[in-house]
Amino acid sequence: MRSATVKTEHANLGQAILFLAVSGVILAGIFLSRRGRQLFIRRIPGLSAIDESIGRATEMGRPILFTFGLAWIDIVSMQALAILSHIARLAARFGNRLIVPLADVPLYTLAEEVCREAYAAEGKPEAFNPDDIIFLSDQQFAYAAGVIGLMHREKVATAFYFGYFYAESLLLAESGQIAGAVQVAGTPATTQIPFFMVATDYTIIGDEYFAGSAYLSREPTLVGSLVGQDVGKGIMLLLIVAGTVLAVLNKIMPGIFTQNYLAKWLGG
Amino acid sequence: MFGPKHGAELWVYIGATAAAFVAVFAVLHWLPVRFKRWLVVVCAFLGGLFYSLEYYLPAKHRWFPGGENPLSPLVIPMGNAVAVVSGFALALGLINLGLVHGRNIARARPGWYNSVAFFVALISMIVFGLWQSYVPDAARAAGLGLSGRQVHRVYDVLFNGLFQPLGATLFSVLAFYIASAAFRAFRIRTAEAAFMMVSAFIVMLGQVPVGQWLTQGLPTSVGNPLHYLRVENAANWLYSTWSMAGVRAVDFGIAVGALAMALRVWLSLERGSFFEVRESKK
Amino acid sequence: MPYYIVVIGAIATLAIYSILYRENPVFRFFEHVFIGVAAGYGFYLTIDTVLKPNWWTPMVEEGKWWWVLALMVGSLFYLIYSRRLVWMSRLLMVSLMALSAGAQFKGLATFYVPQMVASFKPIFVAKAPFVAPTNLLIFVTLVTVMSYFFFSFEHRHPAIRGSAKMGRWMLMVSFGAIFGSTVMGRMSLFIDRAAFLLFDFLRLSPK
Amino acid sequence: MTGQGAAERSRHIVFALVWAGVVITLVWSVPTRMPPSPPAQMLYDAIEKCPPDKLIVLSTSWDVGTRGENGPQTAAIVRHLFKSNRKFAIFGWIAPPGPVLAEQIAQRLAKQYHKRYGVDWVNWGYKTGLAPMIQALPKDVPAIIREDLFHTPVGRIPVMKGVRDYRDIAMVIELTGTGSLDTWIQFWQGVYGTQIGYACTGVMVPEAFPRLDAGQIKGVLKGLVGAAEYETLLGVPGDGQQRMTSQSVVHVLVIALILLGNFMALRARRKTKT
Repeated sequence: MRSATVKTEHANLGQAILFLAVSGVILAGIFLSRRGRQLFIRRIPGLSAIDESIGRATEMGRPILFTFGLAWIDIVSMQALAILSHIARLAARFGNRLIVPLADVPLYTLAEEVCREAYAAEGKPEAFNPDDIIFLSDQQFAYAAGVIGLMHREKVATAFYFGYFYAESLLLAESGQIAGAVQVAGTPATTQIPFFMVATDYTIIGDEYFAGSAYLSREPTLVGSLVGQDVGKGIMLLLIVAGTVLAVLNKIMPGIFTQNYLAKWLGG
Repeated sequence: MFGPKHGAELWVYIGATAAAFVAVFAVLHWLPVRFKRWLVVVCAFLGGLFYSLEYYLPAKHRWFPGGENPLSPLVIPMGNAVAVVSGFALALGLINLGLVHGRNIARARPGWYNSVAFFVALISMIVFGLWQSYVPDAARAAGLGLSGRQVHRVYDVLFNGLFQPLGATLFSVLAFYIASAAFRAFRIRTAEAAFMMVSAFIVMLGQVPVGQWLTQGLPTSVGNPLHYLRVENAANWLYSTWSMAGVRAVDFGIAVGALAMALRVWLSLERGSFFEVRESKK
Repeated sequence: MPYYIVVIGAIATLAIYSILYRENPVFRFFEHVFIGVAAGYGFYLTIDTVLKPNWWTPMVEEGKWWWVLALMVGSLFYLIYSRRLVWMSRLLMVSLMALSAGAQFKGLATFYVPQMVASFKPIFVAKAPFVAPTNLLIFVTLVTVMSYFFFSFEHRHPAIRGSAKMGRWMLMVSFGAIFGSTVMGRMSLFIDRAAFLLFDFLRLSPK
Repeated sequence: MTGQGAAERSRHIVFALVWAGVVITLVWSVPTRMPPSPPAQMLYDAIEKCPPDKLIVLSTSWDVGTRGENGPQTAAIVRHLFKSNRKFAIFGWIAPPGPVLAEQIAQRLAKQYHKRYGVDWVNWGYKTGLAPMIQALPKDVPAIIREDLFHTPVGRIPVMKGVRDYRDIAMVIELTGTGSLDTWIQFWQGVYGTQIGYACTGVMVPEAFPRLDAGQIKGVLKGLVGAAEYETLLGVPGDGQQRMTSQSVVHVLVIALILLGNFMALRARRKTKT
C-alpha cells in the first residue's frame, strides 16, 4: 500500500542502479558494434514498407507527405527526423516531391535543415524546394485542417506519419485514405496505434518506432544501441518476473518473506 | 553588481549584456570548425546532465555546498527559460506562413483569395487579441470609435465564433471517420483481428445502456463469479487489467527505446546530419 | 453567448462538415481562416502567457536584466536563414534536445519504475478465486507482449515464437479496448456539436 | 474509377447514418440511468473522504474541443462538491479557456445550491508555466496563483484563507482531454502523496488504468459515460444521462458497420472465387 507521507523528490539507490544498468548495456551494445562486432536485427515489416511506398509515389508521379504530428523538439521527434532524413534522400534520388507540414516552429527549422542536407547529399541541392517544408499551425485542429486540405489538393500518393500524434491521427489517416494515398505510420503514442492500424496500410508499433533509424540505416552505432536496448528490456522483464515470484512467496510464506523486497528496493 | 537594476541603469545593463553576448558569439564564429563541433558536443552533454543530475543526486549530502542539492532550485527557472526561449521562435512560423501566402497573392495563384482570408484572420486575431488584453480602453482614446467593449466583441467573434467552433467541429469529424474506417477496414482475416474486434465490441457495448440491457439477467453481486459476464463488468475488467497490461508492456519497450535515443543525443553518438558542423562555404 | 456568435459558429461548423461530402471551396476558405485565426491566437497566446509574464515582467518591471539573454539565445533560431551562422542555431537546438534527453533519464525512474513495481502481483493466491487468474493474465500479457518487441534475434525457437505470437494477440485485445473506448469519446463530441446546431442554433428543444 | 465511386458512395451512406442516428435521438430522448462502475465509485468515495476544511482543486484542462465529454463531467463533479459542502478551486494550466468554461458551469449550479463565489469556491483562472509551475505550486500556492480569474488578489478571497501549500489541498481532480495527468503524478502524488482524481475523455481511459492500478490516481470518470454514472451516484440526471440514448445508437451503429463490412467483403470474395 502507498503511504501518504512525503516521498523523496530524488532517486533512491535502486532506481539509480536500474538506470545505470540499462544505460550501461545500451552503451556497451553501441561500443561493441562500433568495434566491428556484427549484430543482427530481425525483419520489421512496417519499416520495410517505407522504401516500397516511396517507389509507388515515383511510379504515380505524385507527391509524398511526411508529418510529425504535434511533436516538438524532443527525443520522439529526433527519431522522426532520422527517418525523415532517409525518406528525403530517397525522394531526392527518385525525383519525388516531398511535402512536410509541421506544427512546431523550432522543429520546422530542423526539418528544413534535414531535407536540405538530404537533397545535397544526393547531389541535387537545386531540387530542394523550401516552400514544401511548411509550418502550418501549432494549434492541433488548425494543423489537422491544413494537412487534410494539403492531402486532397496535392493528391498525395504516399503519406508517412512519424512523430507524436494525438486525436488528429485518424483525421489525417482517414483523409489520406480518402485521397488515395498509401500510408505508413509509427508513433510511441500507444493510444493512437489502433487508429493507424485501421486506417493506414502499415503500422509500426511501440518501440519498433525507436528501432526505425537502426533498421533503415544499419549504422553500427544504431544497431548496437538496438541490441543493447534488447538487453535492457530483458533486465526489466527479469525484474518483473523476480518481483512476481517474490509477491507469490510473500503470499505463500509470509513468515519468511515478510515483504516484497524488490518493490521496496525500487521505492514503490 | 548582479542584483536587479532599475531605471536607466537597467537599460544600460540590458544593452551591455546583449552586446557581450554578440561579442562572445563573434569570437566563437572565428574559431576553427573543429572547435565549433566540440562546442556542440559540450552543449549536448551539459544540457543532458541538468535534469538527470538534479534527480539522481540526493536531496542532501555533506559534499554539496550548503548541504543541499545545488541544482534543485534551478529546475523551475530553467523550465521558464526554455519556455521563453522557445517563445521567441514564434515569428519564425509567421514568417514562413506569410511568405507562402504572400507569394500566392502576389502571383495571383488559383485560390489566392483564400490566402487573403488567411491574412485577414491572422492580423485581426493578433490585433484584437492583444488589444482586448492590454489596452482595453485605448481604442476610444485613439479616436477609432471603438470602445473597449466593442473590441471585446470583435475578439469574441474571432474566438468564440470562429476559432473554437472550427476546432471542435474538426475534432468531431472523427466520429464520422471512425464509423467509415470501421466499415471499410476492420476486417477479420486473422485470429489477431478477431481478438481486436471482440475486445472492441465488448468495450463499446459495456459503455452504453443498450449493451447493459443485453446482459441484465446476470447476477450483480460481486460474490458471484458470473457477474463478470455482465457486459459492463467485462468491459471494465478488460480495460483495467488486460488492456492495461498490454499498454504497459508496450510502454516499457518505448521507455528503453527513448532512453537509448536520449543517451545517443546526450553523448553525441547519433549519426544525424543536423547537429554536425561543417566547413562553411564562405 | 449572443445569438450572432452562435450563427457565425454554426456557419463555421457546417463549413467544416462539408468535407464529409468532398473537398470543396467553402471548406478550403474556412480552412485558411482557421489557420489564420489559429496562428494569430498562437502568437497572442505566446505573448500573453509566456513572454509577458515570464520575460518582460521579470526583466523590465523587476529589473532582472539578465533575462535579456533569453532574447539573445532565442534569436539564434533566426540564424537558420544564414548559411554562415547556421551553426549557432544548431547550438540552441542541440541544447533543447539534450534537455529533453535529460528529462527522459529522470522519467525512467519517476514514471516507469512505479509501474514496474505495480506489476509485481501474486499470481497464486489461495482465497479469492478470480483475483489470481486476473493477475496471471496480467503477468502473461506483460511477458508475452514484451517478448514480441525483441529485435536482435530471429524468432525461431518455438518458445519465443509462441510467446511473441501470443504477445501480438494480447496486444490486439488492448488495441481493441482502446478503439472501443475512443468510439465513445468521438461520438460524444459529435453529439455535442449536434446539440449545438439543434438546440443553440435552430433553437429546438428536446422532446 | 467505379471502385472509387462505390467507395465514395458507401462512405456517404455511413456518414448520413451517423447524422441521422444522433439528430433523431437527441431531439427525442429520455435520460438513461447508468449503474456506476468501480472507478467512478472510487472517485465519489475519495471526494466523500476529503476533510471538508481543505480545498479540492479542479484542474480543467479542456476546451470546447472536448466539451462533449469534459463538460458534463465537470458539471457532475461540481454538483457533488456543492452538495457535500466541499470547498474547491477551479484552475487551468493547459487550456486557457478551461477555467472560463468551468466557471460558467459552476455559476449555473451555484444558484441551485445557494453557494457564493469566493466563499464556497474560487476560480484561480489559467496560469502559465506548465509543468515547472505545477512543480512549484505545492510549495507556495498563494505566491503562484496571486490573483483569481477576476483579478482579485487571493488574500482578499475568504475561501483562500489558510491555504498555503500542498497540506491545505485535499485532492486534485484533473479533468482533461489530453495527456496532462502525469505532471500531477510526477510532481504532487509522487512527491507529497496528494490524492489525484481523474476525469478524462474516452480515448485517455486505457492509459488511466495503469495509473489507477499503481495507486497513482484515486478514481476515474470515463468520458460521457463517466459523467452519466456520476449523475447516478448523485441521484440527479444531467447532460450525461440525457445524451446516453444517442450514444447507445451510435455504438450499435459502429458495431453493425463492422459486421456489415465484413459480411460484404466475404460475399465479394466468394463472388470472385466462383
